[in-house]
Amino acid sequence: MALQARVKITKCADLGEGIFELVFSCPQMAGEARPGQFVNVYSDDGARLLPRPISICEILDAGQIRLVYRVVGAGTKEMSGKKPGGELTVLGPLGNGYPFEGKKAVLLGGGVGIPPLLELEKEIGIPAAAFLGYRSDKTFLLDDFREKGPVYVSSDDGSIGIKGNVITALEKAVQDGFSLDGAVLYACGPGPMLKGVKNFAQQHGLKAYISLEERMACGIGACLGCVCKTTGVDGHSGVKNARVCKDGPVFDAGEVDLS
Amino acid sequence: MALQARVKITKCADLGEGIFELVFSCPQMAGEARPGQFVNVYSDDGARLLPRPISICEILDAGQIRLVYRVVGAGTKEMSGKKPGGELTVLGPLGNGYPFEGKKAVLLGGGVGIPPLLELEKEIGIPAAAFLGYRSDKTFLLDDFREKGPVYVSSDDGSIGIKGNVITALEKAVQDGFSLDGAVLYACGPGPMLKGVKNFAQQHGLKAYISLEERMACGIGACLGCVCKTTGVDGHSGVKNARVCKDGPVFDAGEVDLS
Amino acid sequence: MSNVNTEVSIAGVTLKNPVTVASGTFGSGQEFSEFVDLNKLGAVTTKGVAVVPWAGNPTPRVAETPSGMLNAIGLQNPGIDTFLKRDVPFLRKFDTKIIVNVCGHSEDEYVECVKRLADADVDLLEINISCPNVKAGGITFGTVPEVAERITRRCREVAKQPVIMKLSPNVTSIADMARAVEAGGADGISLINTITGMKIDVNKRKFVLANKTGGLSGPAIHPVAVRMVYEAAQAVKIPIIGMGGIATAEDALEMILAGATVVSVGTANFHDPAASVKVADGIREYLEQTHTADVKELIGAVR
Amino acid sequence: MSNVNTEVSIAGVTLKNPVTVASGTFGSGQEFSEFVDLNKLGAVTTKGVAVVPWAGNPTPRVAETPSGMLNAIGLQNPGIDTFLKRDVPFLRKFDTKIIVNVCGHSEDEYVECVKRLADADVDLLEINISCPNVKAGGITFGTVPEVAERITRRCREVAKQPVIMKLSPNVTSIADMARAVEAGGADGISLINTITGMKIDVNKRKFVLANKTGGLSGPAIHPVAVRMVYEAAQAVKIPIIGMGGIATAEDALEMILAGATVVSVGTANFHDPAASVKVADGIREYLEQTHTADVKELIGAVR
Ligand SMILES: Cc1cc2nc3c(=O)[nH]c(=O)nc-3n(C[C@H](O)[C@H](O)[C@H](O)COP(=O)(O)OP(=O)(O)OC[C@H]3O[C@@H](n4cnc5c(N)ncnc54)[C@H](O)[C@@H]3O)c2cc1C
Ligand SMILES: Cc1cc2nc3c(=O)[nH]c(=O)nc-3n(C[C@H](O)[C@H](O)[C@H](O)COP(=O)(O)OP(=O)(O)OC[C@H]3O[C@@H](n4cnc5c(N)ncnc54)[C@H](O)[C@@H]3O)c2cc1C
Ligand SMILES: Cc1cc2nc3c(=O)[nH]c(=O)nc-3n(C[C@H](O)[C@H](O)[C@H](O)COP(=O)(O)O)c2cc1C
Ligand SMILES: Cc1cc2nc3c(=O)[nH]c(=O)nc-3n(C[C@H](O)[C@H](O)[C@H](O)COP(=O)(O)O)c2cc1C
Ligand code: FES
Ligand code: FES
Repeated sequence: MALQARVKITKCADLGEGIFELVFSCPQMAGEARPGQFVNVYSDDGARLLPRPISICEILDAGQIRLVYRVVGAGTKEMSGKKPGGELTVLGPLGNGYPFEGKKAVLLGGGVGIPPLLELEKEIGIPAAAFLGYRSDKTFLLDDFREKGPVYVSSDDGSIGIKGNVITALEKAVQDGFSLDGAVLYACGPGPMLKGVKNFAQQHGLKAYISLEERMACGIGACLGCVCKTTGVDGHSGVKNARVCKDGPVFDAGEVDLS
Repeated sequence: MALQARVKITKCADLGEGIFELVFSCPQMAGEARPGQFVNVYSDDGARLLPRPISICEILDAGQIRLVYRVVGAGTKEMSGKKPGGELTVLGPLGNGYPFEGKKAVLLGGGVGIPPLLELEKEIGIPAAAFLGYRSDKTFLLDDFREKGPVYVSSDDGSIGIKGNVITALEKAVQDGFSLDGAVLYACGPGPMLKGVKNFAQQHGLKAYISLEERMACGIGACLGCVCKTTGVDGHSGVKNARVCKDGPVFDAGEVDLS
Repeated sequence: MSNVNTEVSIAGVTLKNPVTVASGTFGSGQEFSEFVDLNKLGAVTTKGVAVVPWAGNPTPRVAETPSGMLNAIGLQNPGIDTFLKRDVPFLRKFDTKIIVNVCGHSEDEYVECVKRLADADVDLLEINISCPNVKAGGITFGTVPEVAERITRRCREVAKQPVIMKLSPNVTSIADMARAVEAGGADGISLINTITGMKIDVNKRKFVLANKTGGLSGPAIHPVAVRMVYEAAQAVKIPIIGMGGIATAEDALEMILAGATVVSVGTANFHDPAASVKVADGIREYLEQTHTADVKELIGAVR
Repeated sequence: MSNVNTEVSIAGVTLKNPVTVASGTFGSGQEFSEFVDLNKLGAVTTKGVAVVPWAGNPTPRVAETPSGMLNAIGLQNPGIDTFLKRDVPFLRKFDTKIIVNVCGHSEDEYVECVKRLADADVDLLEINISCPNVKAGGITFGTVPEVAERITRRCREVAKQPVIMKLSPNVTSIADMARAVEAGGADGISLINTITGMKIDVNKRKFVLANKTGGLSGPAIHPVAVRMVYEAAQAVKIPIIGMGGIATAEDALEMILAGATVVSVGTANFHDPAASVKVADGIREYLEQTHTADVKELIGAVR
């Protein structure tokens, strides 16, 4: 059961290059949260009504939830000005989260798609290969992943790791002998990257779970603001539209139409 | 010259019963301010656009301005949540202020009409009789006035001073021998009280300066939102309307139509 | 429970309190039932439903605006069959009235849908002739008095439940529209639907919504909604469901004082999923604090 | 100074940048000249003026609403004599164009006022046929296409300056109104004026404004204004002055991309007296940052 709560902020940090971290305490929410789910963050400014959906990056001890986000507009700007001890209105946990199939996991994260993969790797419990794509050598969360398993870094400008995106890095790794046997892909990142993941999975006959983004209003499946096209008729909608906030954000890549 | 500025708050205090004090630092504004003028306080919430006009209660050392206000709605509620070290957007000094005629001053303040009379008494430089009307014995600024001159207190419920308003107290004092010879009345308070002051002044052949309140948008005389009726055609408007924010808030009681 | 009476009656149907939710902002109640006790609402108004499933518009479908939002969902809905099978039985489990919002691409589609609802266990029909996103023959049904009157009459003829006509605010005279549907036999009026708006992304130099235009809702439009409810209440005798930007009990009370018998909480549900019940609770508190025995005393009390 | 061009031309008059202020929110510039350098504005648009002084409405005249405000000033003005003697000479001291907003209680009053301005040293006339607070014969001039066309034609006949017709948003079709005034010979269109709204004080159970209704302005209405500017731009060939809720350069750029040649900053002046010049500066910065050589490239660029 999701809940809306005014929560206490326990940590705020500037991770550099417009990326921030915010940790808040809400044992009930943290107790129910699963990797790949998200929370809605609400503004304290009465002029901004809609939620900012932010993925759960980590579920920490003592019922805390960690968010890692990029400042892109007024809402995330406001979040970045918060201080420990301050308060935040959040609704969560929302969405379905990543299904874990007990197989070899390959994590593919681009930009602010990286954060949710951290809790996923933690819950999988065994080291997973993480392909992380950044804009440049201004990285974030890199050490968190390195503590857990092998990491393959790429960057748009080539200033760190492989020049290109996570698909470039994955293809290179495969060439270099990285085995995809029995692997399931778990991806989160920008649209073009997710299309790349879907194609890659198809070509290699792999299962891929991808986490989508869409503009949201309710975040709980009621307004039909956030749909994505599906390949088959969706049970809830009666049309080929699934709700990213409720039926997703994680989808089997084969079941969504990214065209 | 008025200016709009983001100023530093130096003191905040809860004076009890919904009355609060806020002191901010702005040497330029403080340097130009006169008693009876006011400042516009702006909300930090994007949904609240219009200014909250608040009278200047005191001009303090080191370029500070003291405001004393009652929490009545969302805007003053927000102000009351501010902390020293925090910031506030203000525009001022605005309005004309009390003219000082070098005669014996009688100050008449009701409720949150009391604050502006404090700076007036300070600038007059000689002790003035202050008639202060409160709702009950929950008073504010009383000691500030007592330090400066004789104070006559009244309260709506009679729990302190004379039961009634400042006019009741003034009439009682006159009966008891308080001399009005050569006196000029300076009043600020709710509408009915100001009507009473105007009548009293007429009856006793006295000059009275009263400070009016009206809903404002610009605060600088441009929008014509805040007009009051005048007895003669007003030079600026070409009709019998003066602007409370610019031509006032202080008017010669004989020149405004309070009916 | 105190001794104030919050019951209101609209077109012969009694609601335990004057609060419902605005169509399209609450799904069919299922998702929100996790956050609010549906038994505490006077009624639940469901998302617009048509005779056949509609796919709606491409995304982005929503955008934030100052104290409001734009939506261009395009009336996506699973069609009347799924609605009757899944949503009505779900809602009937609660002690609340059911208001079914109906949409159509043509007059015949409206009539067809109303017919399909004739034997359904629902309390009121709300006919949305005002959606600014779906047009037929170039016009929006709800902006031409004659067309609105005709649809009303045709729906009324086949309906077994009272028919509430939902009006668009995108008209020169809301009073004329109100009179037209009253003349057509409407049992009540709902207003306002969204005001057509647009947002442009100046960095991408593109419309923010895939549909270019969308409907503006939320607190931003509340003053317009109050005015239109007032104007409609002066123009007709039938009861009014008032909506548009209601986020607090105070907002709802404004609408009631202006002439609404029932109020709907819409966009506010997106900011606070418990908003509807908070509004209902707040109305009760206001009655108690102001020693008002019956909420009905407030309807249209400001003139 | 950089090498981007911010000049625009409207009805043959060249403005150094596309930014003016909305009539009634800036007086005649005098009061605001303490806070902004009027030389930095493309034009100053003055408060509506009539042939004789108007007293306007009783107070309260203004009320705050979510991200907006209501006003019912009732077009108080000192009359054309005082205006010509006091305000025109004041504004002429600055290097900025003068747009005079004209109002009237009857068609003849409009025509009379335009005649009185014929020999005045002002650049453009903006004819406000849209004020929702003042009516003649029960209608607002600006909601009936035939009436709007006729007033336009009559003003055009006697005017020595280009005539911009200012439209009301309280209509079913803004495109029809735009076409009507274009047919009447308008040299340009201004939109939007305020949207009629109402606020009720639930504690006092009274209207907040003495006039009951007032005009809604401010960021709340910006999405509606952008949509109407877009629709008008698609409907007519004459240039558009766009306004409604512009508070930032981004808001102004939205309006320009939707089809406005000039933009007006209104209610935002009340929140920040320097808003108009900040908008002008922000447009220049945007041009520089996006390597756009000429602001004219942006006019109506999103379609
Ligand atoms: C399921 C999900 C999980 C997300 N997780 C993260 C995360 O972990 N870290 C992170 O940095 N970002 C994440 N995002 C993106 C994040 O929601 C946006 O960056 C954020 O909403 C921008 O808000 P703003 O006010 O700063 O920007 P503005 O552009 O001012 O926002 C205006 C409106 O658009 C919406 N919006 C803007 N960008 C997006 C977007 N990309 N997706 C959805 N809505 C958007 C906002 O919510 C708001 O309603 C996630 C998005 C989704 C849908
Ligand atoms: C010249 C002047 C000087 C004032 N000085 C003081 C003072 O020293 N101390 C003090 O406590 N109060 C003073 N007031 C009253 C003060 O402005 C209001 O109490 C305050 O604006 C209320 O804001 P709010 O957001 O809390 O209330 P809300 O009712 O939520 O405000 C809504 C809107 O109405 C306006 N408004 C509400 N009440 C008033 C009012 N009485 N006068 C003008 N506008 C109002 C607000 O500014 C705002 O725009 C003064 C008013 C004026 C005109
Ligand atoms: C996301 C969304 C979907 C909507 N869908 C419908 C609908 O299906 N049928 C309808 O009549 N109105 C629909 N509306 C309009 C609302 O019912 C309501 O009239 C409007 O939003 C104004 O109320 P509000 O400001 O409280 O949201 C929708 C509004 C929103 C925001
Ligand atoms: C206080 C006030 C006074 C106004 N007076 C006039 C006027 O005299 N003539 C006119 O054409 N429009 C008048 N308007 C409308 C504005 O010029 C503008 O069209 C409207 O406010 C929308 O712009 P905004 O949202 O930026 O304020 C007035 C608006 C306000 C808020
Ligand atoms: S955001 Fe409302 S259904 Fe997804
Ligand atoms: S508030 Fe604008 S003239 Fe006084």
